[in-house]
Amino acid sequence: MLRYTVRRLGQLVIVTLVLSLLLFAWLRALPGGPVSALLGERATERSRAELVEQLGLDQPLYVQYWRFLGRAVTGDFGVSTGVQPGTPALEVFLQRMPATIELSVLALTIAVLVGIPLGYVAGRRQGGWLDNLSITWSLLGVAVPVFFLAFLLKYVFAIELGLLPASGRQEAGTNATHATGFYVLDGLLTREWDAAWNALLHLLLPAAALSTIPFAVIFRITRASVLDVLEEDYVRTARAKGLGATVIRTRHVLRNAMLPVVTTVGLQTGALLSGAVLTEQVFNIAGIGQALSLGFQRQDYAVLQVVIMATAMVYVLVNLVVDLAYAVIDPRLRTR
Amino acid sequence: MALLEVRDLAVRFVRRGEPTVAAVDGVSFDVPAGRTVGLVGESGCGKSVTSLAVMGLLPRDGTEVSGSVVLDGTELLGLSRREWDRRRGSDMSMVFQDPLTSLNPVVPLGIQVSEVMERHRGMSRRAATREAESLLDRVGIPDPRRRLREYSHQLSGGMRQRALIAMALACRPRLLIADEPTTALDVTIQAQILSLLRELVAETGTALVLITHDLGVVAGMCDEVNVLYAGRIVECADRHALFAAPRHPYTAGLLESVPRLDTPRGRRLAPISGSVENNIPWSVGCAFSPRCASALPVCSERSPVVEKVGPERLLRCHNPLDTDVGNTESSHD
Amino acid sequence: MLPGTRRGQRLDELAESTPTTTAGVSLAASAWRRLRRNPTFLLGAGIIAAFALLALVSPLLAAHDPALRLLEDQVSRADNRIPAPQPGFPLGGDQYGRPLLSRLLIGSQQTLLVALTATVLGLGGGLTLGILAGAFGGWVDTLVMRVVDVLLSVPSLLLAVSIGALFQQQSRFTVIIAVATVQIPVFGRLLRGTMLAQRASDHVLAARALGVRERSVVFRHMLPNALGPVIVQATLMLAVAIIDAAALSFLGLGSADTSTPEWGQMLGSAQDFFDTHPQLAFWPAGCIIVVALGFTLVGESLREALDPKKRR
Amino acid sequence: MVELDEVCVHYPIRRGVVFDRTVGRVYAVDGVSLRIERGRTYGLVGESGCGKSTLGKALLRLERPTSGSIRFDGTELSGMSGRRLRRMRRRMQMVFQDTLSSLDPRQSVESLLVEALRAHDLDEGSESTGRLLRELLSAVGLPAGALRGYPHEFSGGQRQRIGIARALAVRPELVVADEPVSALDVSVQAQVLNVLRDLQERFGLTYLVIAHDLAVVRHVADRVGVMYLGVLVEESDSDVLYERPMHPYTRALLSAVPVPDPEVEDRRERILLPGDLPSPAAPPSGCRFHTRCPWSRPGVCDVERPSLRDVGGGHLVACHYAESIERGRPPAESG
Amino acid sequence: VQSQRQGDGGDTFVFGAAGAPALFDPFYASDGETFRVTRQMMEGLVGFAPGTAEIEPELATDWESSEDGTRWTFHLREGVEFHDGTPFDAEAVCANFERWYHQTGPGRNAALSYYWIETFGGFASDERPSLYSSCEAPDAGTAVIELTRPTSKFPDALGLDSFSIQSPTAMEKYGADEVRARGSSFEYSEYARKHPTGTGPFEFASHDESNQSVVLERNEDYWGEQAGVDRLVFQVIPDESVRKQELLSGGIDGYDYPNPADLASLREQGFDVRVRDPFNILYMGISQRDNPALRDLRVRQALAHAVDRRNLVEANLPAGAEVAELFYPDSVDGHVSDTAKYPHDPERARELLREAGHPNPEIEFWWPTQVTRPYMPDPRGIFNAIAGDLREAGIRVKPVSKPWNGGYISDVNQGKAQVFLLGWTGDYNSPDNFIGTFFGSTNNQFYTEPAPWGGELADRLEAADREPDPKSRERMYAEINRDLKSEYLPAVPLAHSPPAIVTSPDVEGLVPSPLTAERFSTVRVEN
Ligand SMILES: Nc1ncnc2c1ncn2[C@@H]1O[C@H](COP(=O)(O)OP(=O)(O)OP(=O)(O)O)[C@@H](O)[C@H]1O
Ligand SMILES: Nc1ncnc2c1ncn2[C@@H]1O[C@H](COP(=O)(O)OP(=O)(O)OP(=O)(O)O)[C@@H](O)[C@H]1O
Ligand SMILES: [Mg+2]
Ligand SMILES: [Mg+2]
Repeated sequence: MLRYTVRRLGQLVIVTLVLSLLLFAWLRALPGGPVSALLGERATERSRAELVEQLGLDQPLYVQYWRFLGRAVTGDFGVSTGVQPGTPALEVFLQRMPATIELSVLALTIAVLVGIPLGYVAGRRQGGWLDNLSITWSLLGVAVPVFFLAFLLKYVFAIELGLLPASGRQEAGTNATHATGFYVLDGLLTREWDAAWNALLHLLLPAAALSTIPFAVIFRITRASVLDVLEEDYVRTARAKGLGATVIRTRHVLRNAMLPVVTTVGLQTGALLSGAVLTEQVFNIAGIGQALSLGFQRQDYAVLQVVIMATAMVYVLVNLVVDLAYAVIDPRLRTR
Repeated sequence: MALLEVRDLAVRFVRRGEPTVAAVDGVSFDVPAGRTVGLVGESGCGKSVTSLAVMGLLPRDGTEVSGSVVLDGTELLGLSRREWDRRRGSDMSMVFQDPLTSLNPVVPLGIQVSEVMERHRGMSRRAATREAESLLDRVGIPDPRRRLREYSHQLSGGMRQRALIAMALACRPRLLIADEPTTALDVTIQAQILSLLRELVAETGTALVLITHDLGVVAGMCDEVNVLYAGRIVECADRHALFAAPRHPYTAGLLESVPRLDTPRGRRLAPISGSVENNIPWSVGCAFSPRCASALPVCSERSPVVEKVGPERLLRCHNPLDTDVGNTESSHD
Repeated sequence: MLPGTRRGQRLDELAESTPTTTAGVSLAASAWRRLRRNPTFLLGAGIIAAFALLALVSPLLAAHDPALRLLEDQVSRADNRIPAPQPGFPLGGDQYGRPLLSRLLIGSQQTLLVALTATVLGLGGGLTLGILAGAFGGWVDTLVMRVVDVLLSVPSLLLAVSIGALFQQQSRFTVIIAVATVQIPVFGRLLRGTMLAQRASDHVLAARALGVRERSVVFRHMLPNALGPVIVQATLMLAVAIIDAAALSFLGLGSADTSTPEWGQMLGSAQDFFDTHPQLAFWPAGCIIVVALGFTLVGESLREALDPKKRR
Repeated sequence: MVELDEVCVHYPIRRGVVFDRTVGRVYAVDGVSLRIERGRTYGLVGESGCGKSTLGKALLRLERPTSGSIRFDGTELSGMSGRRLRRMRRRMQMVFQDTLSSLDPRQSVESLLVEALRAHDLDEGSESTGRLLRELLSAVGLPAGALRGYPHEFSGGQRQRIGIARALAVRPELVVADEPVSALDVSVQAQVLNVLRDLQERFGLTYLVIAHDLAVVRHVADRVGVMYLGVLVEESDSDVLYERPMHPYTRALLSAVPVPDPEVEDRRERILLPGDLPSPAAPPSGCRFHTRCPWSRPGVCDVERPSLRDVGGGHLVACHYAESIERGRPPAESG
Repeated sequence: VQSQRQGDGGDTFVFGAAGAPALFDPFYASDGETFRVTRQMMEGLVGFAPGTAEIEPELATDWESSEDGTRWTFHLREGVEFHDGTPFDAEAVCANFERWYHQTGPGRNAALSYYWIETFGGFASDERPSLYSSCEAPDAGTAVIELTRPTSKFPDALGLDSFSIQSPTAMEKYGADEVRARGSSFEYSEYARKHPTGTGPFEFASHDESNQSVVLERNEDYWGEQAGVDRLVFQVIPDESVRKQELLSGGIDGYDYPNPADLASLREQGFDVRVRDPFNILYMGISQRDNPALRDLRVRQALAHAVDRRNLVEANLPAGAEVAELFYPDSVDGHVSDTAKYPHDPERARELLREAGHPNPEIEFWWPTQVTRPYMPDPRGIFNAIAGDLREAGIRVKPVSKPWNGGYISDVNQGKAQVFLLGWTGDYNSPDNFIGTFFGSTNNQFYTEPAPWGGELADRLEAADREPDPKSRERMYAEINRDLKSEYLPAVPLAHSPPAIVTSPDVEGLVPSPLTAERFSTVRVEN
């Protein structure tokens, strides 16, 4: 187990290095670049040339990359030019990460809390009305573009009905303490209940929109997996043993049916990050997704680099954790 | 009265949009306490469906079960789900063909064994675990204490099958159904398991229904043999009588088809012609008639009924073989 | 293991779960038998057929040139006026006074074109990678799959956006390339899985034992039998492609040329009018949802039909 | 006609951080030597996973042997590849166990057979090819109408006949049949066994028949080899082997095979082997069988690997104590 | 915590900003989002009168210049203190000027000191000549600025936010000049990020980067009239439609640059839409660099005739937009109305093209994506309209689009775009700020270098700028304007669009500024 973890972490380092190289090369191939971003529409040839020299962008690519690496090991990933100009990119990432995590965790929680029970019930009552209804819902969840759903939700619940806030993470100008950057958590820790509540309200709509895709996947995997497990020989064995319905359901069906679901939940991190790019845009949440889309619009190399790399690492790490969790619940993997 | 009496058991699979499959079609047999009864037949003849019907394990949707299954005086068909659950695992239990897939991969063996006792014998987890240990020991699993904590993937095929047998025997059932318990195993392991079963049956006096396609296994294990073909029993007899003088052409054909260790080698085999695809429905005539060497015109026109021929023998055939035909055939050379 | 590998493994499982080897024609036949009666499939197929037909005949149906600002005089930025439905223009005009219905109609063609081309390109790229890896195995396989895994470990939309951003000029072509790039690793990994399964299968071994040339073993025996799950996936990917293209437009990476309409782009550029003229967004969004649903329905029911476990 | 000399096939177990490294091996076949005479049938028996199929594939060079030599009619096959190997393939063919998966589901019977001919340029105009195909089908007992069918349209026995016809299409000299009947119902099994035998007589074929069923092997083979964990433990002419098995494993195996005769069954002496087959990835030291052998001697059997030796009349056994076991005496302490 | 939009804590004005302020030291800034914030905290020697582009006294109560226009004496307001308590006096003024002039390293880069370079040219010991010479403080209430030459920009340029006077003590304490180049950008000083200190009606309170908001508080010791609200919050909302929705749902009290499409509906829903006087220009630029056809005046004139500017303004620009005849609005000096007009006339355009020998010239027409500008709210719409017009005149238009920051700006600035859409928002009331910037050099967007008139135009603009006498300067600019339209025509002026600013009906006292330089100290929020 330990060796496995170490090996996976070793892989992570390699992936990060390779990715950083790819990213570096790719970002430099993008049109525009930091010079345009910094100088804006009022640039002259002269100021452009000066800036290029000052930033060392006239050096060969490998020199630039080497310098970048050298700085990166000290935690210096350059300074944002467009997203939060003047702030170190790493800081931008760290400031924005909690927002995205908060959002994704809530979305995933919704997806899991709704998807798994629904998938289980639908699988057991295959062909029933609940089954058909939830299948339809999950199919729609896939077919509706996330950002459109986000728009709809916002329009209906925030603007027309005025039930929930339309955007942001917390009411503008709220005087709340932000210790961890997770606003809901901050509110709870500092006992500023209204701040926590306010932050949670802000999260509801975006999380609901974001949860549709993981919900659809989790629901369908659960359902399919319950269907599969119900046909397994060991369930038949359990029934042949005359076990009670509850024992069969929990010990024999659910425990096995959850295995593929656990992996899926890890993979959903990717979908969540993709979706966050869109949702954060619609709901103006200053998270990683927004940093990415702004970074692209404003050619913010440093931020893009940190954010994409960190995103990939988070993705890899989450999946490592999921795999470890998987090994804990699946004894077949434990001995490896 | 026999412990288990199966009368006119019929199972039909009815699916919307698909033709109805009559998998088992009027099967009757008795299993007295302490005896071993074999059900033999080729793939698809309805052996498993019969056993699942007896155990009440067929899916509820899309299956129609009729006839009667009486265990120790109680009619089982039509019992409520609860009562089924109370009987399964305690009065009657079952061992399945594939020991790998029949064990839950994520639940430790100990729990899978002890849960039966917790359920039916009302034992505490601790007592049940202690009992499970001795059970595993009795079915010949070395180091049972350690094995209790292990998972099915850590066991070999033979060990798994032993564990399944232990579970089946945990509540000292009076009826044990073993559906091809050794088909997935190698010969040497098969020998181990069969001898284990033999011992256990002798010790506990459990009635055993042994389902297999291997005539050799039946010959060594059973007191009475039922030969199934296309969902019906075509011949039923004491094993000595059956192997010595098969009366149904199908039984005889099976015996002639298999190469045997005890007959001279190099002899040309005398196979049954065609395959099950050539069958005709039992409702029309004898399902076996298209493949039968001794078929008469009547065979494809009228369905034969079961008749008692001689002592202890039931036969479903219009034109059974003579008593000595089988003998001459097999003692030829 | 990278999440890419994990995602990859899921694809591998998918590949394995559809063993065309033992199934083949019989599987296809029985699948078809079940599909013909499956309402899900019929609904999906109906939608797709209608959509395809629409795309084909839309130039005939569209009463106006979608690029022309026929109703421009009814447009006013200052008063936020957008042409309302009127005789000859059942859905009115868009924010530039172009006929909305004609744009939707012609848009069906372009949308299908984008989705189809992207999927075909993705499939092509995936096929190439998958064939390389699956047919040769060994280090080619290892190398190709490591690249694929790294690609799979970047969240898909991120990858699409990254690729889309590479181009100086945004056009339908760049959208297609971006969407296709996301699909390549998916198809590649999937096909590799099915190819490897084929490689290990007896009938391929039999062909090899017969002395059939390696090339025709790969192309005549392995590939045709390995395509089943890939085709199912491609159906699902068409839906994903349509939605991804719309997401790219939403993020401002759609085609800059709006004279030939495409639904995703129409939806993307209707953002600003969501509160005031929701019809500008609802029409293309509705079309996208219905068509994506159609492809998803067909893909899912195909997958289910080809699942050997469901086979009786 | 075929000579194998110390053939080994080891499958590497790979695992790695980025690129896979070999971290272990499965000793599927580990030093097997045997000869198959022209026109005869060699039977290979053993339990699941002992390496029978691997050996068969190695012989046809469908698997590259890790070491050892394989000679076919005097030609060394082990290093051969490409075109030359393809040419050789015409002379040796294979029949598979799984009748459905070994036939490409997308090809009609006709194209399956024609492909075989094409591969070796035996396809000489449609007329002669048509005649050839009809002959082939009738040889294996299928109607000519079967040509237009697809594999799934046939029953298991018929499919196996198609598989045999395909193998025979190129007029091979050697046919390796890997479990040709184990997937078939008993009633059909006999039909296929008869077909195999008829064809051997008609075309003068040499067979290597692989099976786990000792009775089947006894029925078809002239000479039988018994494999255990990648090695041959006993080899002899069929009659001799079944009459007078000398290796403890063979004896146990034979005693375990059920016989469909209650009289015999009731009387039999059974040798029950303890335990299970060890993993071929970590085979036991010394004699591979010593972990389960009732006669094993510590200090000898677990240390020294017995070689295959002739105990007279071409009866080869790999056991230190074969003779004493045969005489019914447990081996002496000293060996 | 108090969720204190209203109630006992006093009033708060929440404004939706389109972008995050880069920093709070206006000297290093050049973007509106930063200035919008610093403007509330800081003041310059001169300021702009509310609602106009005219200067008025701010920290200086009055000023005079020497005859030759090189020596400027400012009389400073008394009794003013910076937020940190440092007294505002002539020393402080000179400290600021000296700081600007003595920038080193990255501080000299146009990416940072843009307005200094634009206005004053070079720095101390720099090869570029500087307009600035010295600053003296003869007494606490008087600051004397010495220039190297006269300029039309003075003193208006001192109203630019970049030249706000900041507390010398605070700047020293928090290392205001410590900017570093790091990776591909600059890292700002602690002063610029956390401790901006000026004299204005609001003081810096906090900048919450994770919530993207900046909070300012009322400066209770302000020398002038106290601010109308206790707290001023800038909430960053990059997406325009989200800003509107936030306003609709009550999350913010106002925002800038509403989508012109929304104005009518916002008004209908009772919001205050205040349209500013236009102080910008949208033009169709023409580059002399690559396309030889464009070097022919008649071709350029044909372009001008081809475009239907009237219709463009009506269909694509917000309410209040006007067709532009000159390159700057009429509120700026030197405006004349008797220039050559180019009415929409496709016939005439075709005729001119024929005369020029290019009946169907192929022209690359560039337009930007991923951007909206006050002068160009919908580049795609504008492009479509103009491209249609040009095609009508027989011009073969080859559209080229690039993302604003993804190549458009840089390529256009290098003269690579043959015909392109661009514009300018004025910084202060001076022709030089418009046409001086456009044509004052020959190597720019229009690449007038090869044109026979390119150098001449640049020289005339410089001469006008140097002219100390306002009367003759005005005359010179008028002449230039006439020739720009008739003889040079290096670009076609299209329109002036008034940017709007929206507030909720509860907001009072906001005075829109043509320079988009609103001061929020006059704002009050009703509850
Ligand atoms: N759930 C089911 N639905 C439809 N048909 C079924 C079902 N289960 C079994 N059958 C059919 O019933 C017949 C009898 O099946 P059964 O499993 O009893 O055969 P078997 O004798 O056990 O064969 P085997 O030796 O292969 O296990 C077969 O033709 C089978 O196809
Ligand atoms: N491609 C492979 N890679 C790794 N191990 C393999 C491979 N093929 C076979 N093996 C292993 O080699 C050993 C011998 O396999 P083989 O298929 O030859 O056995 P067999 O005797 O034919 O068994 P069976 O009776 O089950 O067919 C087995 O342990 C198997 O797991
Ligand atoms: Mg069965
Ligand atoms: Mg094998």
